[in-house]
Amino acid sequence: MIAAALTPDSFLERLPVLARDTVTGLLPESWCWLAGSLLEIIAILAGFGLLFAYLTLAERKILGRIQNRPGPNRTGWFGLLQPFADGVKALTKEDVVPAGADRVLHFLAPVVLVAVSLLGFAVLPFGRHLVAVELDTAVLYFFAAGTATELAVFMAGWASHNKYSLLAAMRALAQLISYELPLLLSVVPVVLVAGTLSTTKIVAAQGGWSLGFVPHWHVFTPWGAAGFGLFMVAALAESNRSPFDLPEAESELIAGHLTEYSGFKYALFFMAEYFGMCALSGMAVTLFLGGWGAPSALLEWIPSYAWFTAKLLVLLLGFIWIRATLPRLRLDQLMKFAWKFLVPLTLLNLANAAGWSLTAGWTGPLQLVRWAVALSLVAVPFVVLGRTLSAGSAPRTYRFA
Amino acid sequence: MSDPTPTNPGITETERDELRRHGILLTGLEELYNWGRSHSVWPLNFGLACCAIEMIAASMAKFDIARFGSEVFRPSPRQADLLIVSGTVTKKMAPQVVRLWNQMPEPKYCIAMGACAISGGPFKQGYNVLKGIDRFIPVDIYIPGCPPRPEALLHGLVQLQEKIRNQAIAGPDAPRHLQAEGDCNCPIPECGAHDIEPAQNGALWPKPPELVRPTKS
Amino acid sequence: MNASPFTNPSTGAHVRSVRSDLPGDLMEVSMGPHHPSTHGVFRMIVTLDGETIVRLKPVFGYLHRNHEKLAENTSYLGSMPYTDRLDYLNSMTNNWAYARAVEQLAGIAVPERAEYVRVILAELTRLLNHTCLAGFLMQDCGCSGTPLMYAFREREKILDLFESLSGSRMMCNYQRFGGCRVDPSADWLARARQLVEEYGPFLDEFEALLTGNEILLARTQGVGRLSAALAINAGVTGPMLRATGVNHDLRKVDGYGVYPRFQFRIPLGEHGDVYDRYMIRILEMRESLAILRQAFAGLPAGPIMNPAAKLRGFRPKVGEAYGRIEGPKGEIGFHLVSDGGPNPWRYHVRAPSFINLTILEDLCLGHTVADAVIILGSIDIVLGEVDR
Amino acid sequence: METLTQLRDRIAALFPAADVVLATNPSPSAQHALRLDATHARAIATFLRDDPALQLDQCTNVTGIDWPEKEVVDVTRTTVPDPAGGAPRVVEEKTRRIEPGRLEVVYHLYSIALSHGPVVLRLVTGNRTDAVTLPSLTPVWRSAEFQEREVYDLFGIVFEGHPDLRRILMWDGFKDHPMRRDYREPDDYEWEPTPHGDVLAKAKQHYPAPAPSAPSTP
Repeated sequence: MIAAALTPDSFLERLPVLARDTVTGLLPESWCWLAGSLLEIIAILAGFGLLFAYLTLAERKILGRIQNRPGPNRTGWFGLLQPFADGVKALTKEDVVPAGADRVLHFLAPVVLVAVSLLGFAVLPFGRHLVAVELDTAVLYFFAAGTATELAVFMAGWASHNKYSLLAAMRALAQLISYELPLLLSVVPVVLVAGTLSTTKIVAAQGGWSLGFVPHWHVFTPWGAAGFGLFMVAALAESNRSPFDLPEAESELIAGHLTEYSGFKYALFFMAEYFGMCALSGMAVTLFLGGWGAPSALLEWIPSYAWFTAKLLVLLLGFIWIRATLPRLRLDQLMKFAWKFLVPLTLLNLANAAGWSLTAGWTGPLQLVRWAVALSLVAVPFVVLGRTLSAGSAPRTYRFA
Repeated sequence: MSDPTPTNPGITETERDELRRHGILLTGLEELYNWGRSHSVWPLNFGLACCAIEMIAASMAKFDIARFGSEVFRPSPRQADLLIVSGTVTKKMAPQVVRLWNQMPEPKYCIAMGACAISGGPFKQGYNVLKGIDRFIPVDIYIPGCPPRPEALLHGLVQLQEKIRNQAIAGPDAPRHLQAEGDCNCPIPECGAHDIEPAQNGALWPKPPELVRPTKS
Repeated sequence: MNASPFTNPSTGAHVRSVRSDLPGDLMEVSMGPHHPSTHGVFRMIVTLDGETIVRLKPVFGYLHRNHEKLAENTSYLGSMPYTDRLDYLNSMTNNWAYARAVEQLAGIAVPERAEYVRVILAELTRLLNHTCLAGFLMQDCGCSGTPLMYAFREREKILDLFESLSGSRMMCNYQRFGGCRVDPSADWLARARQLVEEYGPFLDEFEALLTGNEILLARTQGVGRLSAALAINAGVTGPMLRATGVNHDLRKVDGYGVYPRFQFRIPLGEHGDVYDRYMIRILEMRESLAILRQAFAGLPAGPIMNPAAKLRGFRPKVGEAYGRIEGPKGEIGFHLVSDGGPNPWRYHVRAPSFINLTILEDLCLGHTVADAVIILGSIDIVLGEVDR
Repeated sequence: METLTQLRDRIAALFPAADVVLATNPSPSAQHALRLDATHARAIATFLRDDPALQLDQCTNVTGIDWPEKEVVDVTRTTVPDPAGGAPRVVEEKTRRIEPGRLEVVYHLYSIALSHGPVVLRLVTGNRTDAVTLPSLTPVWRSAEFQEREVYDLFGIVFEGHPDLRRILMWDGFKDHPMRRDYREPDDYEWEPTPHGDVLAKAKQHYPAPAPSAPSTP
């Protein structure tokens, strides 16, 4: 009985789908599609809305712990109601539009940003049966939608009629152009190896285990590990997170493109940033970390969406941890890093992945050769390019008088 | 003699507390609104002088203003709720402080931190020192000290939260921004040839009457 | 930028238009007096070509609270609390500089124990200042508070010592003409000694977190270079001068107090950039720890105040004196002119941060806004002292 | 380093037209000064900076001092022999004269290269109203740039040859020079219940003395 309940296709696994079917089953046939889509939208909005709320709290708490202090703990139990207090406050706060601002664009920018950053969730497979829109070109769609976020940042910066915002907008555009390329190029190897642009099929391609406990996730191949790293770095930049948070750069540009936003519009920007973070992390999970797949056959009885959530949270923790630790880059260094380091590495990684898939048939000692070549193709360029990039800057020794 | 302001006939305070003890939360719009804004007071990242260091210290590990949900020091006045006037306001700086106050969206609060912000403090006799920021903007909480300890600032913040929680959102005691004819902006003084003009905001700080000095008789 | 929204401010927005006398597509940005990284109410009017600075004019005076005028209207002793509020991070060294100027003016001798206590407090203050500076500099570089939190954690420990000695955390008002106000107890000295022993490991931790960080190296090395010749001519003092390689430390040059009795080294930079200024301060802290250990070991018994020194009704003879010491930020000096009255006729503060700012524009030209912020941070200004 | 007297003589030999006075400082600090005349000040300053024996490469401190017009009483004592043949009498003769007001700038020079100092330079204006121009030493020492601006702002001394002489601490539209002794600050001072010293004096200026019929409040 228990074994039957814990098969990969158990009741627990199909619970969300069953819930949807129960609701849509009550409706006439012609309404089913509409109601189903609506339900999915509501589920995504509610789920990620709640995740956003607690991510802000988690960020404040984790930052606090890293900095030897407790963090918010007075609002509700352990500060659990803090995000809702902030929400109530933001909702009721006066909305200020500067006198010289472009009112339409000023209003549109946060709306567009949230809308666009939500689009990506449509194609993410959250579980075995949980994908809102089954697209053959899902990866392409995801990145096309994601690109528009920086455009919204530019809109915000331009419409605010504020010099700091304008500078932030210029930075955002420069960053967009620089980091869209490595972000996309780091994904191409996955598409190449999996042979599909569909996210569900990419996840399916990572199913199964070697020796029963090493999953076939892309991150466990040399090119996949490199691709994952490159993707995460570019994702940090895409979601304007530290150390690439140049458009918002608090110590330089006040609050950058957000300088003139108050109340709920500001909260929307905040929300969009976290949505972007979640979407990119979700994509990284899908492409490199085996999506909803369990890490071991023994753990398959845990529903797939739980695995997806767990992996997502680990990546988000990484985002927060990096924010607590690193200083910010300068704009020219940011671009240098993108063009002279990330782009060459992603291109080499593409070749590496191509070689990997061509030599898929090699066995025995040849398998070792295959691994050695692939690993050196990752490590050698990394070291060489890294050395060139940081040439001239090293810790110094000092003389004393 | 009937009470001019009838209490809410539905439920009394003791009954509500009784219910709360049993795990039933009853709340109204007013309470929710006040709860939200009192637990999410984001200060402006704005330091003037010595007190600013203690303000920073209050946000640091040992004192941690984050416990009260206030560690989000926003650099832009548009997103801030609380202006902590932390230090001496000079006459050259006064127009900028008032401008920052005007740039903050309602509901907004002001804490005058330290003797200088309250009255000019030890520098009161200075020609370029404003004798108290309350001459230009409405102050909610005064924190004495030179500089006040970080604990004093935290106490001030808790007092402010309490003040917000107990605010009625309708009627004559309603906050400034909820009153029909409330003007939330303060006129910005200008730096003139010898002094700032005007020397005070007449609506907030009526010129004290001509005092007659007491004499020893 | 002719089509920018700034050329035609039809409404009453506070954004000023691009100035007509600026050639090409330049934009003028006013950074401050309210800006997260100007360390108070400092203001820079920056002219930008893209993000590159082509002109930078500092604007002072937003914290000009008439320190000198007040001091001329109060007694010599009455100015001592005001000196606390000059550079409000380092009240102990400000006190000492002022006390030294008055002691020179009136020829007051200081007991040996008081000189040792002054050295101990001055070096603790130097630790405090440099630690805070490192934290603030990292904040300017874009860290989300972590280094600053670590720095302030240590600062609190030093402040606790100051508080138990003088009664106040920041505004100590501790030095007097001819000695110190109270004698530190044996318990206090034991606590101070323990703090010094714990400070080395903290510095190691701090450096492990930051000094070798690739991003920090990239951000700070080669940024804001200052040549030794310009630094000397522009009156730059303190760690900023030593970062350019000039061996000039008043503790060695003037040998005031009991500093000649201690063995310590002066770290010298060679590039004069932001990284050197940061590292010189870190290294100076380690030297301060060495001085502190020697001072604890050599602290003699004896009176803390010169019994002949007069505090109330103090009227020095006609004359003037310029007294200076090596403060954490540079040479802090007081110029006093006495006309024989109870108040100084002229009281002037030679504020290191104010004069170190002279070359701010030279350092920032050709760099970006992001660099200007950390260059300003590395100069280490406190507005109470800049504007006085 | 040579003594200030030797230095004065050397300057006098190099700049025969210059008027260099040794201003002694009676206080225990014994930081004596050289008072230069305005016309040669910059040339002498350049000499002090570049002379290999002095190398006063750092101008640490620049201050202004205001000396308003004041009445001085000179006491001359003459010994008058007693006509009666007794002990000679000392007769004190008091003469009053008005010392004209002036503004003074003080420069403290040190040498980093040779580790000596300070050499104090003083420049004096003609009066406090119209002849307040002095040569700027900013071309010689860059460190004087902001400090001379400050002296200009607070004392009203105009420095000729300063690259950017604007107000620095007070705002641009400000008209007074607040560090001058006769500066009257704006009347925004309210009476305090515990007046002492200056506060009491100010309160007396600002508020009328009680009318005789007014009942005095305790």
